[in-house]
Amino acid sequence: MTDERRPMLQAKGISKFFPGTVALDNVDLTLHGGEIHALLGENGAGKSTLIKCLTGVYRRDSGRVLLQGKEVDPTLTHHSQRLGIGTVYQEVNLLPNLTVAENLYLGRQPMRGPFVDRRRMNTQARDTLRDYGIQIDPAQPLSTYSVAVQQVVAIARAVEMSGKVLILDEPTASLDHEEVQLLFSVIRRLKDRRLAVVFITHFLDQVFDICDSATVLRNGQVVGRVDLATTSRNDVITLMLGRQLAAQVRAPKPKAGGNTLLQIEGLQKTGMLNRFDLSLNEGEVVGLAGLLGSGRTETANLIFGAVKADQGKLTFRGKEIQLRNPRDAVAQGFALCPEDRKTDGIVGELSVRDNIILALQARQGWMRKVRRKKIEAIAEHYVRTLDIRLANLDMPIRLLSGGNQQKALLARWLATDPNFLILDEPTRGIDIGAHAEIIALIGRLQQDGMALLVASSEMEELVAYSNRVIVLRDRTQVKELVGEEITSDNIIRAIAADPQVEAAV
Amino acid sequence: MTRNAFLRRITPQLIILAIVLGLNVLVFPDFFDVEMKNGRLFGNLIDVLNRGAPTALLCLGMTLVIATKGIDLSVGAVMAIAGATAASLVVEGNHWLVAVLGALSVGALCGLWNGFLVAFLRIQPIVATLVLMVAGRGIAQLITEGTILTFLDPGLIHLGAGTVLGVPTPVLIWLTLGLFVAVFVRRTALGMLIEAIGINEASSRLAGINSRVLLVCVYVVSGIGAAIAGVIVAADIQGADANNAGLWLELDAILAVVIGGNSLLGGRFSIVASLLGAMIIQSVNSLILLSGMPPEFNLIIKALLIIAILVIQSPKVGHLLYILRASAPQPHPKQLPPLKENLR
Amino acid sequence: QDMTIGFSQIGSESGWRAAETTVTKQQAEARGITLKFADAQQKQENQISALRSFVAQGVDAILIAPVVATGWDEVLEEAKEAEIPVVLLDRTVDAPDDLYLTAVTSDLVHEGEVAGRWLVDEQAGAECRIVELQGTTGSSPAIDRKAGFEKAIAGNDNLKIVRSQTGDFTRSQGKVVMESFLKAEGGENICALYAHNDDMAVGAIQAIKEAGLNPGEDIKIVAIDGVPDAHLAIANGEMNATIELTPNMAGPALDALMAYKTDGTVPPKWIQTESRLYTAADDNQAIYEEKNGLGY
Amino acid sequence: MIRSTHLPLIVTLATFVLAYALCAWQYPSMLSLRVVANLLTDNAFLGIVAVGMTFVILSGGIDLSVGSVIAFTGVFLAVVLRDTTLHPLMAFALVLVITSAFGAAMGSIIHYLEMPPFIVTLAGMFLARGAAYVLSTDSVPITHEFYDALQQVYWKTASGGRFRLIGGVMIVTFLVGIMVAHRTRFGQNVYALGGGSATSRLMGVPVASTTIGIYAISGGLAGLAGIVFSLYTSAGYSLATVGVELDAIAAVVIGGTLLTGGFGFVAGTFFGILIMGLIQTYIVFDGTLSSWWTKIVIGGLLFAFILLQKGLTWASTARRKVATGFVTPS
Ligand SMILES: Nc1ncnc2c1ncn2[C@@H]1O[C@H](COP(=O)(O)OP(=O)(O)OP(=O)(O)O)[C@@H](O)[C@H]1O
Ligand SMILES: Nc1ncnc2c1ncn2[C@@H]1O[C@H](COP(=O)(O)OP(=O)(O)OP(=O)(O)O)[C@@H](O)[C@H]1O
Ligand SMILES: [Mg+2]
Ligand SMILES: [Mg+2]
Repeated sequence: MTDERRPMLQAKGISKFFPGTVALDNVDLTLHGGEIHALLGENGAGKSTLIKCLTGVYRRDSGRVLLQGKEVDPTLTHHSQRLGIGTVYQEVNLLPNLTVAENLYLGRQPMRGPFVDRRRMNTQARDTLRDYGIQIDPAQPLSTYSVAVQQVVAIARAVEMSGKVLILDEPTASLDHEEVQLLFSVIRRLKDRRLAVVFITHFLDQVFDICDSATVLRNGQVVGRVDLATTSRNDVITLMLGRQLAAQVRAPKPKAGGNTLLQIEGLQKTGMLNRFDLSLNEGEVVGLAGLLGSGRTETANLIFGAVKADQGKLTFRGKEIQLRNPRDAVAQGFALCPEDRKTDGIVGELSVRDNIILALQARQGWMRKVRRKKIEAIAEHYVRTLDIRLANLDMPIRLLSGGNQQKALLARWLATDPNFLILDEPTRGIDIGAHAEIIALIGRLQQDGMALLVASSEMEELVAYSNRVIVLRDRTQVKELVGEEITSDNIIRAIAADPQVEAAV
Repeated sequence: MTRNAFLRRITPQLIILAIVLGLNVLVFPDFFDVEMKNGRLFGNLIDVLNRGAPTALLCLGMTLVIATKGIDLSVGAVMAIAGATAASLVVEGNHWLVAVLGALSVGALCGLWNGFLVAFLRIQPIVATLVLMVAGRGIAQLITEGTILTFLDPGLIHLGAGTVLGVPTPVLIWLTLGLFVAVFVRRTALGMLIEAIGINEASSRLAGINSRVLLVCVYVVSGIGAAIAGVIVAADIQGADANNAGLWLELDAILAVVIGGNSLLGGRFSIVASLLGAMIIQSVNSLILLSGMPPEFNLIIKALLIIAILVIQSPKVGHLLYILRASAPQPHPKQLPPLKENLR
Repeated sequence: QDMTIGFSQIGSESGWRAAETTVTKQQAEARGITLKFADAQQKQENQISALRSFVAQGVDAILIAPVVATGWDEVLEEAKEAEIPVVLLDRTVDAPDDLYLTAVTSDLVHEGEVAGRWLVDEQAGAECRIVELQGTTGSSPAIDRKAGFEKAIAGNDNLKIVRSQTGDFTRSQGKVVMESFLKAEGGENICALYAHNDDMAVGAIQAIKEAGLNPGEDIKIVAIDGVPDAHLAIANGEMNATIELTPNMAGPALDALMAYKTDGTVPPKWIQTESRLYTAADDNQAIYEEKNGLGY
Repeated sequence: MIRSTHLPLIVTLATFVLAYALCAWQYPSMLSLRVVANLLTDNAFLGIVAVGMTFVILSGGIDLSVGSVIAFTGVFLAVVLRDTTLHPLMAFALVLVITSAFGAAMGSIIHYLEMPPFIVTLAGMFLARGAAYVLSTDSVPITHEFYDALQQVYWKTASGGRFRLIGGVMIVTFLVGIMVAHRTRFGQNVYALGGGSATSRLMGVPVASTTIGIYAISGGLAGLAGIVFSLYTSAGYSLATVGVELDAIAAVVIGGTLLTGGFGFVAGTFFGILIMGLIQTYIVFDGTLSSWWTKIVIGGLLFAFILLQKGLTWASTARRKVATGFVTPS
């Protein structure tokens, strides 16, 4: 890339302080038209904050932003939108009460005279979304559709907005392989239209797949700007973590030794999950694989009692149990790390400390308050072992970066030391360092004899820790892979396999 | 929370209270005089404490309700019902304790009803409690048949007009209850759990918190608090005035909670701060009375004072002050702004 | 013949109001009239729509206790046009008087005067600093009773009103405000209390007692309405005088209506009820007993 | 095209028709055009404020000041027309400006100081009523030939009922309100705010101007309602329309708008108003309810309608839940 071309967007010496944190420390970022630029860094490195400073969500404490050489200072998101900067922020940020089309065109609806031209809006929306491979009725409320669809809509909206710059903050976190490929083809098209694209993700192979160059942040500082064509994967990782990543040694998984812990028979709920059976031993990790919407989350929620099943028999340690709601499940020593951190996981305003002991406290009941000493001990312990990055334990958890929130939630459940732990997308939005840690952690928990059920979209991950993998398709249990069968290809094949063939087998 | 965190939390309220009391002294120099007159403490300060009792008692429940993202418009009506119940019971010749118990259980019942609508039928709190707000006075009047039900039972009257060691009974009642509740919610995990459901009920539920029961509880507490307030008000005038008892008092209570720096969006709460809020409001009322202005100015004075107070308190202004004080933002948790920085 | 009469009542904001409602129902019953009762919850708009509904329903006549004097022309015209006679109770309206049959009311200003004159005579030239408990700010009784009282004491510069604040016609406010009066003026410096209604006076009496003074002696108390509790207070010497506002406005009104219906005798435009002064001279205990039944 | 979100609207309509049918069946004389005319006339001012309230509630806010603003407007007009030679139309314009500005001021406080609407408008409620008191405590009649002229504008039905100007004003207000809410960008932004103000900010909704605009509209419509009320009573009275804000809120809720914001229809509010009016009329026609039973019955009916709405929204969301399998607090 020849740098004498005038950059499309240039950020110079951006700093941002938060009470207790220096989120950004004099950060430079340079984007060129027709360049796809990756923004890399651990959880809490400051990626999202940088984006928010660039697009006027936060006021930056110092630094300048130049768009095509002209100094700009967007103080509101719609300023930056008018400047031609389209952004997808980290969490899906759309309005569930509006229709898909309304979300797509909010603020720039096609008008007829003084009035919004709904018909045109809907048809346009339908066409746009078709390019992203989803066929839905854009006149329906957004809330009717899944996280996946919502994510796609958000991306589509940003793309439509971006005349000059498109910023995507972890857009692929909740997308499937196909959907990612679709997205990439769109991005490439934009690249040809000489847009500058910023792409934030923790999936390095996606980075190397599509990005030209990358800026790496660590603890709010730029530690390097690299041309990906000439850089190796390991160098990037080292740059991000500031250390070598302990080579992903796949310790031979401990055999599922223990005796049967939980037996699930004929669990089902119409419209959510068809008959699901599972027998789980102590110290066993069972993976749940499947496409988006295949029903992994539903399975998890049904087992945990978050959603009441129509029927199904649960036998725990030999005796049958009824789970009418999460409380019953917790009482039995179950735990569930939900998929949607923001809405089902964190309690935003509460301190990290309170969030960590929440489940434990809930189980003890409100009368018996956990002693302060113990609270401190627990909190300190998990912050250390999971290496949660925070200013102090009293800060509201919503101020943690996405990945660190995820870790805190894990801590919440480990604190209750459960004997059956359900993880729904545990590594979603988590940086490679932490990713490795969590996988290692799963291994350790397993050794301690805990049984785990892990729903994940990442094959390698499943392969890494599962003793068994159950494959779901269209809310039905279609295949179970054991031991040596567990390879990415087999899983993918099972997922993709044509129902007829399945039936024949 | 630690002592100085607690102090930091209630500082704004203390300052404002001081200011308003100061204004009182301005319009009425010997405002702080307190003397003994025939066996009871006598003075404006005592009046503020005494007249603030109903609002303070309403605050207790209201604070908890608001912490769960709710609101309880029915407390005024519940006061009327409770007063009417107590009065009619003593008039029928029951012992005053029976009457009080009766009133309290009626209050609890009202709270149960509200809680049921909110927690189980999932009706938005404002509407849910609006129902009882409208119907409640009717029920109260149904009990008194529209008349002011006068009674002479000394035991009951003592609760409103009596004194213990010269201190008006209502003052003792609200101070004890207030202290009790404030300590109780923090000594137990109740406070934290309530805050949790107020902030994110879905998560709390998944974490195994029994949100419904907690929700019902806070409304019951609110109902009981209102009932006590109702009994006190009735006892104070030796009669149950179903139509006027606690009229619009729910608004004062909500104001007090907000002046106490608690967010109407639920979450973190401080009972003590709310109680201070109640006292602030009562001081404003006393200021109006003492000022001797013609009554048509009452409302406008109250409005302006309250607006001033709220503006001073608003997180934004608080943050601005913080920025002005700390020239350069230092990354030390100790220097956190009293009112935490608002995300936009 | 059986008549159907619509009665639009303001609400039930005070004991007196409740009594008026009760008496009206009793009076109607006594005359074999079916009474359609509509409580307006203190809202004029409800009263107006109630009147319209009565008209739409085609009642034979309408009684209304207007919440405020203004704003009745339109709806009264509609009633007139439907040939439904309207009688006003306890308050007149400022509409052309051909729009209603008659008004049975006391004279609010006069009540105030009676109270004032009583105090003038009582003090007989002696110095007296008066505190006043006003009714609900803006309500016509509050305004007129204040005016009347001031008119009566005008020119007696031994009498002057030192503090005047609203007690919203309620007992509790009466007590609260009286307390602040006692503090602000010092109980011994107050010689008389004039309350716009008895409820406030009864509340104030308790405040005075709690301040360690003797209501009725240390502080003379005159109020208006003549509710049972006031008579009781007078009987106990805790209050000095009350001016009765009879809750029986319906009696005369219905008589006038019957007469008008049967042989078209047109009543006078204003039937004024007596505003009688009660003092310790009367047998208040007896009055208390008898009035207690009326649902005050 | 019918969406699941249209359901509440349809229900409200159905409820009204059903309720009216029942009333008419019990009191045939309620079927007269006259009663219909009365419904429109007597609820005109309430309807107009309710339109404003709908916008506020759709945006997730609430406006408690409207009742007082109506009273203030009335008194202001009465005093101005009494003490000055200003022509009513001028006075109208003036008062509309004042009330809109008042609303806008509250809106700005709510937005810039990030204070909860409930409290800000509560203070506004005290302030407006207080201002009315200061202008005049006792009720001031308005005697101006222009007023008489306006009051003479009506269409008289055979049964003697009158469709008055103010009823027309209300209907026009509703029509405009519907168009603005559902067909303009501003309307969309209102719904967006209701869906979540933080999110809408990220999506580039001009939150400031929208919020201020919403409360300005609510204030302005309260002013208009005040004008209508002064035509209705040809007087200004500082104690008038106490607690009307609650009636308006109730009407909006019965009309199927969610207080949490984001869901609902202006048209629904119209039927909400009619239902409230119907309740009043029914109670008067019945004529046997004592003061207290009146209150209880009103409360009960309010509850019944809310429950009905609840049931339907629940039914529709329940279907959606099955469709997507997301975890939502039951
Ligand atoms: N409003 C805030 N107040 C205080 N600290 C904040 C705030 N927002 C973010 N932070 C802190 O700033 C740092 C950077 O956060 P940021 O969300 O930018 O990280 P990130 O790179 O996006 O991480 P992830 O990859 O997990 O999303 C984190 O340590 C976070 O705790
Ligand atoms: N691409 C899609 N198009 C339409 N609907 C979808 C799509 N993806 C998911 N859904 C809907 O979302 C609902 C639940 O999706 P969900 O994500 O919970 O399934 P999942 O198997 O847990 O996938 P993941 O856990 O990876 O998100 C499904 O019922 C489906 O109707
Ligand atoms: Mg991020
Ligand atoms: Mg899932």
